Amino acid sequence: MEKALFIVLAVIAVASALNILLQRNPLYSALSFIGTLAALSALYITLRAHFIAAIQIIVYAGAIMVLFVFVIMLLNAPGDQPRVDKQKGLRYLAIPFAGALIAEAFYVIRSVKPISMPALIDGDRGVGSTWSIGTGLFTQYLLPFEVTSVLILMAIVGAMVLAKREND
Amino acid sequence: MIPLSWYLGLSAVLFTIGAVGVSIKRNAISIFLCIELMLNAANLTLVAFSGFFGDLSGQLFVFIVMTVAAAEAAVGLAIIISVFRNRESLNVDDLDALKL
Amino acid sequence: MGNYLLTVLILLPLAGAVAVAIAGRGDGTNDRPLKWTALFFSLATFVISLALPFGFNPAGGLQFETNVPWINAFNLGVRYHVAVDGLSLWLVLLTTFLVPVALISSWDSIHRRVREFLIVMLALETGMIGVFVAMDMFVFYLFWEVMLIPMYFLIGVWGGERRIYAAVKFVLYTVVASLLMLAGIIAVYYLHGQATGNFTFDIAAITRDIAAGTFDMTEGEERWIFWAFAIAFLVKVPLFPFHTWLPDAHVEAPTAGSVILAGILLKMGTYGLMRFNLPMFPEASRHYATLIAALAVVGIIYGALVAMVQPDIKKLVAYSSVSHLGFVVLGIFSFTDQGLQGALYQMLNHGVSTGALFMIVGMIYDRRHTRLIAEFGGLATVMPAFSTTFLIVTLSSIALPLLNGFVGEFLILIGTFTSGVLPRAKLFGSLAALGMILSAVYMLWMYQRVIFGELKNPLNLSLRDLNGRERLALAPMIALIFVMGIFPGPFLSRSRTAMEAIKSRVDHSPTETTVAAGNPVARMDTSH
Amino acid sequence: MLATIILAPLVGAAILGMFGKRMGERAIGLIACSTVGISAVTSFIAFFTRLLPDADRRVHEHLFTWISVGSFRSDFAFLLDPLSGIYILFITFVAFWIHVFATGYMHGDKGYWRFFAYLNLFMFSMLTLILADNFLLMFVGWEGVGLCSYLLIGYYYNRDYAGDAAKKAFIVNRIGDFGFAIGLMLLFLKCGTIFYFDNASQGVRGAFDWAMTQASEPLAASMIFAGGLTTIAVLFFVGATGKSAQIPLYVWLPDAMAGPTPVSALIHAATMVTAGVYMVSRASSIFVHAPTAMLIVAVVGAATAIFAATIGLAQWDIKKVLAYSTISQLGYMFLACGVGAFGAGIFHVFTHAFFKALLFLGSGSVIVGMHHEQDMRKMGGLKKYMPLTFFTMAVGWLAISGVPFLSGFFSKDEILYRSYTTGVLPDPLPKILWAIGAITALITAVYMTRLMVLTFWGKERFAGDGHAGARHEGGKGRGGQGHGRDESHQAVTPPGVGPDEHEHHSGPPRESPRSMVIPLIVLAIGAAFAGYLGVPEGLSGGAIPNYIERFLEPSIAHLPLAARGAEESHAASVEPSHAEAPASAHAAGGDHTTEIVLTVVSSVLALLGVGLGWMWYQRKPLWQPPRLLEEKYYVDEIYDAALVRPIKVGSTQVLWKLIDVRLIDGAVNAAAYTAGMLGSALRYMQSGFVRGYVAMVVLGALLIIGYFVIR
Amino acid sequence: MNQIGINYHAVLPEMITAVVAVIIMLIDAFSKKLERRIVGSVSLLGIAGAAAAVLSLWGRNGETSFGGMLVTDDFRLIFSMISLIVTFLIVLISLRWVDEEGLPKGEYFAMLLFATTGMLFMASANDLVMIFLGLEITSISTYVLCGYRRTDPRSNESAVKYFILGSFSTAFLLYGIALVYGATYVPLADPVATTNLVLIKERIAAGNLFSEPMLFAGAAMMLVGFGFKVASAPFHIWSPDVYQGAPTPVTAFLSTGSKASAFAAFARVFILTFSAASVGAGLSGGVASSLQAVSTNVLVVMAILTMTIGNLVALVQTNIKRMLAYSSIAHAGYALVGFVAMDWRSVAFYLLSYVVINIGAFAVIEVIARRGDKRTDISDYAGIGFQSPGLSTALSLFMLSLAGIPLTAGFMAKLLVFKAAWVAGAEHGMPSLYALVVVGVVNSAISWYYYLRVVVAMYFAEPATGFKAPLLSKSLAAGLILAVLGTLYLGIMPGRLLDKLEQARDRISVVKIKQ
Repeated sequence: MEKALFIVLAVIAVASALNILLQRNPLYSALSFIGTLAALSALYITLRAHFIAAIQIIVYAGAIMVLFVFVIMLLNAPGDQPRVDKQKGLRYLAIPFAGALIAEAFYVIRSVKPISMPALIDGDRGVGSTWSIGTGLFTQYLLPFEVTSVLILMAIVGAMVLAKREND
Repeated sequence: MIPLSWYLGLSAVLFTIGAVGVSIKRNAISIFLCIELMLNAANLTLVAFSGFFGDLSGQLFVFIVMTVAAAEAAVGLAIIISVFRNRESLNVDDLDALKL
Repeated sequence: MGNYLLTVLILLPLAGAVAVAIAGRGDGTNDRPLKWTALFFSLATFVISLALPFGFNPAGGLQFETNVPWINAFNLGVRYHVAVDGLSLWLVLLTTFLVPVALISSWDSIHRRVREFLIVMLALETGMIGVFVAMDMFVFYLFWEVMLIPMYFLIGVWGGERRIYAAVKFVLYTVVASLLMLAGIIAVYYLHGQATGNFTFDIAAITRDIAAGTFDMTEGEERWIFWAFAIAFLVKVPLFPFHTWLPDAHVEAPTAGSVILAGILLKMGTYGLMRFNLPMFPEASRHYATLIAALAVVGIIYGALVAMVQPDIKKLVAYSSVSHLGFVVLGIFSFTDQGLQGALYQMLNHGVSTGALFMIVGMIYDRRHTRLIAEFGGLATVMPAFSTTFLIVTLSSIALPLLNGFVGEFLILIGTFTSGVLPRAKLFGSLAALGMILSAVYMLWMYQRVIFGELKNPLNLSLRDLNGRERLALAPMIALIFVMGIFPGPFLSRSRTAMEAIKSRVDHSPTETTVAAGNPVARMDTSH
Repeated sequence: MLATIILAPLVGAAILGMFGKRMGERAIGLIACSTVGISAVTSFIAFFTRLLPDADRRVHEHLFTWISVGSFRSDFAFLLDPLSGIYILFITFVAFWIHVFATGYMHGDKGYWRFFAYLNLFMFSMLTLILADNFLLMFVGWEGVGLCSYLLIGYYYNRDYAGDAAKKAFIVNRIGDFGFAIGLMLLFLKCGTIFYFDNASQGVRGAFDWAMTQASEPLAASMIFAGGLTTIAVLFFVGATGKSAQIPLYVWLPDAMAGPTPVSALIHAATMVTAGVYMVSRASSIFVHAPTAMLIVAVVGAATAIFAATIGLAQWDIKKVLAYSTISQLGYMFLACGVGAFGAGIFHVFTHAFFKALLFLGSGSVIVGMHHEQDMRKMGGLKKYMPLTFFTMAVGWLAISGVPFLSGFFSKDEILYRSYTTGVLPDPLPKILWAIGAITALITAVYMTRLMVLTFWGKERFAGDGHAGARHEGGKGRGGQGHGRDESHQAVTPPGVGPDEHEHHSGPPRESPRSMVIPLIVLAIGAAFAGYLGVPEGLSGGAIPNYIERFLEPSIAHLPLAARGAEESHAASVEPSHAEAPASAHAAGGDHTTEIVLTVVSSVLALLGVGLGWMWYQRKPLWQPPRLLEEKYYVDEIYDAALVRPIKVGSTQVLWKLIDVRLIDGAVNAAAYTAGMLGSALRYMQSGFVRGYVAMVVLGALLIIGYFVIR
Repeated sequence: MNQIGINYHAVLPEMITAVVAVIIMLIDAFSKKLERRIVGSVSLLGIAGAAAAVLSLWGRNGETSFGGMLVTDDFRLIFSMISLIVTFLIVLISLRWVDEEGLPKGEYFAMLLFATTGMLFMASANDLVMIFLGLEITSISTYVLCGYRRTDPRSNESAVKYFILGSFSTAFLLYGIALVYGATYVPLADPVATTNLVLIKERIAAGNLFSEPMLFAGAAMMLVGFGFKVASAPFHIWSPDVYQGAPTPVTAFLSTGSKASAFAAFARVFILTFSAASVGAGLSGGVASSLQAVSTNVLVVMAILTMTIGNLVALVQTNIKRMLAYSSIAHAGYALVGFVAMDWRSVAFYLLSYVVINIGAFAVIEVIARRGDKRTDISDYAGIGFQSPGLSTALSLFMLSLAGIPLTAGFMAKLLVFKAAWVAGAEHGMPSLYALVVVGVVNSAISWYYYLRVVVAMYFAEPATGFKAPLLSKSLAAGLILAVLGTLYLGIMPGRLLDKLEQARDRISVVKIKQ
């Protein structure tokens, strides 16, 4: 049952991921990517990462992807131009590369010992819960958490500088 | 019970798709999407480990990664915008003035 | 700590360079004050350096020594260790002597960028003195490389048509080789440190430990490192077949550059062989002596034959250097007193004679802006003093007795011929002696075509003879040519112990016995 | 005292070299002659006050140690012994008179000071060569005279042929010096010293004293390369062939006539060219232990003698005839050395110095009188114009021809006799050598007569052509001679440099000034009577002692007894070699008959030669000699084709253009080029396309991950 | 709260730079005209303050704070100082430039300081998350800086390429981190899995891992990520294009600061964590040494490729910025030589020397290039040697120093890394390290050619037309003089610095001391 759910979600995730590649219009790619994000979010729930699952939807699918879509609309850019691909060879190279990468990954994964998820001990305070995340962020991860503020501030400034018009 | 390796496998597949996408897509935004996909693949791995090990730090890491992704998105899109202003094109193959 | 004389010698030209650099700008037309400043500093250096031979104790050993730690970290053990011994004494003097002479000789021939020219010359002098007095491999390498740069500029900025090609070729050739030496230096440093626990670049210390047997490289190590050093030096010498940078560099370099290049830079190769290869790698030196001696002999004959057919005087002299330096290398690898002393002496001689030759070539180049032999002929008619000087220098170059070249060349030949360590010594000695004939052939033929004959080229009719400045530049060279030819004693006696030390390092071999059996010389030795 | 002999001319040379340019001819002449005069006088004083009273007959004088490295040592030290004593006597004497002659001959020359500076320098070098007490110092003089010879041959530097000749002389000499130098080194290797004799006061050992302790080496070709005494001797002889113009290195001497005539007289006849003989005699203690070398010396000497004599028959240039005659006479001297008669060789050197200097100076006088014409075809009948020159030259002519009771007769006769009777060489050889020597004597008489006849007798061939015509004749002669270099000797001196171009342009020949004639007379007296110092003892029946040979005795080595014993089996019938000791020859009076017979034969030959020459050339003065002889057996051409050209072409095309430029530089440049090509190739990785870069990163990542995972 | 070790002192340098960046933005926001003039001084002061803070931390070996996120050891402080030196010099050389180009000034310096903050974190990180964060802060701010001249298509292109490839490689790094995290799982341990480097080190050393191949795969992917950041072959591919297109001071910053800090993180992970050598022999398990062996092998190949490709391609460049980009690749290769020898001290010295020299070189290039990076071809340098002697002498010095002429920093640096590799090769019996030294030496020889080309152009070639000696601003002159002095100081009198470096301890030595 769980496995079936996993398979469904995985198929959705992979399919929409592949769709990103297949779509010429970036807008569709972006929408397709939201599908992947959603599927992943659901998978996170199966991993008891409720908080992450939530912000995956809210922040990622919501905020970030909206930004993407917004930019795409703003630029109103044509998709992958119909012109000849200057690097057509890469397409054919991509398949063996992908194959090799996956082969290597599975070689590694094969070695993973089967373990099961630990039993739920403290209910809604368990790993993955908002409480746990909050605690973690303000103890162990205090510094990274604070540093992200620097990161974001910097990103804002950077984006502003780059994107503002010349006459500003 | 879903084995850990399934999650890892899915993650690897997504990562691969992302990597392939980066090298075959021509639209800068699509390429960027593929990169986001790769980050998500990594996130999946982290969350999977975190969940199976019962260790929080993986998820905290994912939290940080999402912030980074957001920041990256902001800057990346800004760069793309500024390029588009100059070139009216998002095709990265047009960006070949600097080479050899 | 001791004596700062050598440090002063090293720094004085540099100070001169700085003085020239910051001296008043003027209107750019009058650069005489600059020249005088540079000349003053180089002469001061020379005068101070005169204290060396007079204060030198012929008993040998390192003298005028300064030895202070420089970089200690990481077991580097670099020390600022400078000193002179019998090997470097005269080479330092040659350097301090040739630089002012070269400056005088190019007093009026440099028209562009005079200030920079003077700076470069003085910087070069610092580098050259440094190479000869360094007693720490690190310091040695430092000066060795740094010296390249002024020379590079000298060729590149003030050189002839193909100066860029020549300058780059010169630097690359040398750099490739000297990087090999760097690898060798590191290897010696490391192996020595491993064996003795004393991580140091000190040449004297390492040589002493090798001699004492406390630092014993394996045969393979010794041979590899030997070549790392040897190639660097042989390129610099230059020994056949590493010589092809030399003709280009010489032809393109301005007169002063050629004088310094031939006079001093080439000596650094042979100096290095005597300073490093023989004392540090005696077994490898013996093992490869045949090969190197063979190359030296090939170089002697080859250089002479190629010199013979050169249409350009400077190129001819350049190839003659290949031949002459072949003698030096041969002498070094004869491992005899005579060979080593002769090699050292020949280094000095070549510095004087070839330096003078290049000055002479420069003088006619200044007048005619060509160096092609075919352009000349009959100069004796219009330039008698020039011709006489030229003749003396030519004869010195072909080793006429009573002129300096002979003493060195003959000692080398006899040292080679009688060497008991070098295999097939007699063959090498005899073949090298062919160089004696050939040098006469190419030098005299050139001299004849330039000086003798009818004055056919109308452009040569109005050539003026040497002026006072040129005479002033040449006079000390000519004087030295005679003094060194007739009274080699003071020179040789100061280098004796150093050479004997080198010889004993190599000679000290379990397999080889003495020189020719039944040699009664040994007994005679005690008599004087 | 010995130093004074040597240094006086050096001082003269230095003064003239530095200040001569601003001095007048008289002052120059005075300095030049006086310094040589001082040498001459000092030589005589030294000879009589130091040498003769000395019991050992060896006077050492040490100036300073020149080179001392390890066991090698060479000093500026001099040795006066009978051999060097005789040499300095006649050298300074002859040289003095030649100097005097030259003051007249060179009159008006722009380079007057230069000429005498060189000449004085030559004297310095020559005396150093002779008086040195070790081989290296001898080598110093040896090279020094070579240098001066170079300078003086090339004295007329603006004539191409002079430069060529000078260079040729120096280089050919260097080839000989090469042998000398190696011999010297080998000697040092063998015995550890290059001093001649033991000298306790200086703490040096002598090579000759060492050599006398060595066993004589067998007579075998293999000994030449054995590295022993034979090898040393042969190498020394190579040096001697260079300096003394023997086969195969004689080629420079005829060309050397490009120098002023006094030079030819002094250097290329009387003194320098005999240095080889001096050296071989000096090293006699080595040679006597090396019979193979002796054989080579004798054969080469004899061959040179006849070879050069035949060429001398066919030359038109008066100085060339004398040059070949010099070569031929030098051959005699080596023949003497080769048969062990070193004393006879030296004696011939001695007499030859007089008569050949005389002949050269005479020819110089003729040349000046003929306004620098050297072609005998344009002379003739000069005796009435230049009587003194004619008479003095006639003495020289008869002396060299071996006409009895003149100096040449005695010395030549002695050599022929010694060759015939030598015990050094295996049997048929002495007779053959004698025969060659005798025939050479005949030819000598013929060509010398030819010279005299063409010059002094017969029709005046110069009158018709006039002086200007001579040049055109030169052009014609060039065609005949093939090379033209020799013929161009006839060309008058180019403007500005010739000795006397402003003085006499034309006019009849006339007698030379006093400064030139007096030396002729002095030398003529010498040429006539010098022989009486060494009258062969057999000839006078022992009545007149052979002063020279007796006197030389301490300087000359003889075959060690053991070796001689071996030799005797070869020459059983022959009298024991004279080389053994003059005393033995003295005692064996019975054999004087052989000597007398031989003397008669050679006298007859000499007279026959003179007669033949007289009759033939009186009748046909311009008889065209065989082409082969006139072209000197094409030796120059052969050398050129076999050696000079291949070396030049090989050096240019193979060594320089191929090996240097193509191979070595090619390799260097190829390395640089390869690096550049690699760079150019690698830069195409940098296509400029991001996606390409991505693919590259992926590929790298794949490989690295693969390696990490699979290991 | 003290359990997690909140220690403001330990994070003071990073705080100062970040706060100063904010202050600059505030100044910029509130007073456009007057205040802009002090932006530069404020930045310099801030950097100086940060440096003082770094120095005040000296001697606290191995102290960790913020729950093990930060570590204060000499390793950190040394690399922090390098980063601060870089930023200081870059500020100096870009003060005038920003004005001339008419670019937003406040934001520029703010971005620089943010980047510096990131660099400082990379040096001080003791946890993979901090490394990741620091790296991202630096990267993202440099993406912005590359594209800073918005109207210039080259700048755009540079930014896009850097951004795409940089994020791409970040993904690899992140995935690698994830795998390493997974591999460190030890049931019932505390914590069960970790991203803390000390713990990772201990678990690897103990050989107690969840999955060994996973660790290796993770390490490999991290190697890709770091390899990209330090621009080593085959991941160097982005750098020529990016360096050429970016504004010159930014290129200087990228090729020095961002590279040096990437090396710091790289070394922290691969030398101090994923290795067995510097831990006592008793500790080293099979996993640790085999991981080290594997990464060493790969690094040897990478170093060889990096040096060779960098130098060979630099040979044929005509644009000086691009040439220096390839040279920068090559220098990363040399630094990797020391890296392979597991000697971070020599790497640190190498980087210090390199940054000083390279910033100096770029300062000259910036001045010569003029507005809009117009004159960046080597042919533009023809004959300027005697028209602009100061600049040309300085540039020659830098070129020669990059080539490795003794008495300059470049030589000492090369000597140290080569020596380190040689010694390591001898001690561990690894011939591949000898080979590395040989290749390095050969490459140095090759490099002479293209460095000298600049000198040739400046002094030997006929002057190009239209060159006017540029006026130097005081700040740039100061930066240039500092660079020259630094180059000479490090070359002539490196003794004291090397002494300090030799005594410098890293966390591993602290760990060893503990045990």
